[in-house]
Amino acid sequence: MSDIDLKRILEGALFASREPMSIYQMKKLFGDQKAPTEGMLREALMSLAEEYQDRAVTLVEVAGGFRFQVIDALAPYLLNLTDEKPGKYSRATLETLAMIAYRQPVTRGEIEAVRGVAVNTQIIRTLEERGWITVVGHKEVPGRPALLATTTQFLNDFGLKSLEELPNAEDLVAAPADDLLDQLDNQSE
Amino acid sequence: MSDIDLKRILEGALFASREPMSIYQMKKLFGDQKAPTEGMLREALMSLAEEYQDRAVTLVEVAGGFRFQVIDALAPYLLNLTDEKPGKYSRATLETLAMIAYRQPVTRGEIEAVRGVAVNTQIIRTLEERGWITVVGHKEVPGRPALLATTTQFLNDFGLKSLEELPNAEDLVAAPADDLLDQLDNQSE
Amino acid sequence: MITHVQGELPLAVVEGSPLTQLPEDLYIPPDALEVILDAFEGPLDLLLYLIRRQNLDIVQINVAEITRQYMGYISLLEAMRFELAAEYLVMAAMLAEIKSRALLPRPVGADEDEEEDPRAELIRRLLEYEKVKMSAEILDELPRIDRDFRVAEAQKPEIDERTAPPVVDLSELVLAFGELLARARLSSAHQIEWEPLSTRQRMSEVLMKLRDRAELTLSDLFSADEGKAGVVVSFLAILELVREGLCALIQAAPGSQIYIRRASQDV
Repeated sequence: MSDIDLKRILEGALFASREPMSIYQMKKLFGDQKAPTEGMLREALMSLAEEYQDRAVTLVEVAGGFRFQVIDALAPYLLNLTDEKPGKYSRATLETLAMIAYRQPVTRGEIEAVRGVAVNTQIIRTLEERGWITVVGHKEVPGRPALLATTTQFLNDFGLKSLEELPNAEDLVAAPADDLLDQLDNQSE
Repeated sequence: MSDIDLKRILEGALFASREPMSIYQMKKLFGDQKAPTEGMLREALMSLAEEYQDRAVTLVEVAGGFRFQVIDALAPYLLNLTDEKPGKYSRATLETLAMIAYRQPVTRGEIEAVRGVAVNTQIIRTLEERGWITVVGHKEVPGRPALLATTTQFLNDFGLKSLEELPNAEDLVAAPADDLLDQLDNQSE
Repeated sequence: MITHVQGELPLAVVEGSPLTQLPEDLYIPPDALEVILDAFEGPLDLLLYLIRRQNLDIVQINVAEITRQYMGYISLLEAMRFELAAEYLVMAAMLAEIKSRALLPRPVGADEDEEEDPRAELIRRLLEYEKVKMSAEILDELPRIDRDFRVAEAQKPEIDERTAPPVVDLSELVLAFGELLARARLSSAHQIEWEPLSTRQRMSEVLMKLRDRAELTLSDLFSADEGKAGVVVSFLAILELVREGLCALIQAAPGSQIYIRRASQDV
């Protein structure tokens, strides 16, 4: 290990990996040799992040660990390279994903109750195949419906460290809700 | 283009691209804007290569163009990351491969139409990397989608002399009870 | 209690003045049914649209008119996507119930807290749905991998991979395709006829040859040692490629050499 320094090893490993790298995996890099401590790793990562401050790639931390990603400012250029447009999801798919992300663990029936329409099996399958949702158990009610939750990959793909980082939609709707209930009250007096 | 300099754009694009990037593709990055000349590009690449001289990745020129490559000295560390037990392909991957084998040449959109679910880019990439499928052309419809077909290696790996030796899957459609339930489930949507 | 229960009920109160006719852009002709079903995620979504975008006051909504409109669609819906219609109908019934309750005088002395106002339930549902709708918009705006940002990757050095790639048995592949067919057959209204495999394979082969060379003579594609069957397969493959717009046949003059080329040259 001594001939290449820790920072360089991490740099190479991060660029070699498509998935975010966890601290656990970073330790694994050293095999049977004495692995660096988490503290040493984090210090090296910090210093590495600094080195890349003004570059076209940046070191970020997401739920699954650390990864290098290309800075957002380059997105318009990269878009010129492909004929294929990045996948767009239907509103039904996004609403289903939102229900699962914000209310997890949740059953399909619960999603349907809130959305007021049936949830297509294909929507669930699309989200499962995308690796964003998974069945985490079954609800102990008749029919034992599957309980759906989001995955670490969902967080990774949306650049989040944890579910708490999801922007809060509740705050946005609070005001109109009060309005309506007020009106209702006034009417029935 | 002026706000991000040429070198940074190339740096980001090279890291974003999984294949080596040709000069032609680098010009394509600029879309409708005035693209830099080959001379300008090569000069920027040279300067970029210098910046990466003492890093864990280096900029190299290969047959298909330029790419960043993790230095060989890191190979022993990366080897420690690999698992020993072989994985399994997902149902989505198998279905995609089956569609390509039986319906080739076929576009991703056509696969999606039959499967009823979006085909993840990762699935196509996995099958390409495995050497089982390849792009044989582009369909002359808007978006010019790639036409996918199986390779000779696919036939070899599955012990087939030709595609005609693929068993007739239609016979299987008169299927067991499980499938039937699945089918009913799908139909009621 | 609601006082203005009879006669010309305003559809909406827009900035204080009552509106008794639906704005033109709001009226949905029955033949636009498909458009509604596509544009709205369901009855809650449609109601939300009416309330939020058109300033309809949910408390004064003309339930009778809305219900009448809904009913008009039923016959059309029957012919199309009935599952969706049912959801719209449930909503219509709920609106009708709210309306009827408003018309009935409340029994004197009834405990107001005992009986929940059905409008409160509807509003609760609408607001809950609106939250989900906004959450979905928020999610869609979050930077997403491969759409808004890319992972930075570099080529790995050559490693003797210790991991063997997954092994797939031929039977697994055939089974996967069988299931796929069964599913597709039941979910799609139309049945597509496919060419036999030999033709599909030959189509791929022709395209593969054209990947290296822009143009081939037709005779390059026929081989004597394949016999008559081989020639027929090649011929069918070429016809299919031309039909699907993947290749073009070119002949300078009658009787002269026929060339086959990719439909487009810039690949």
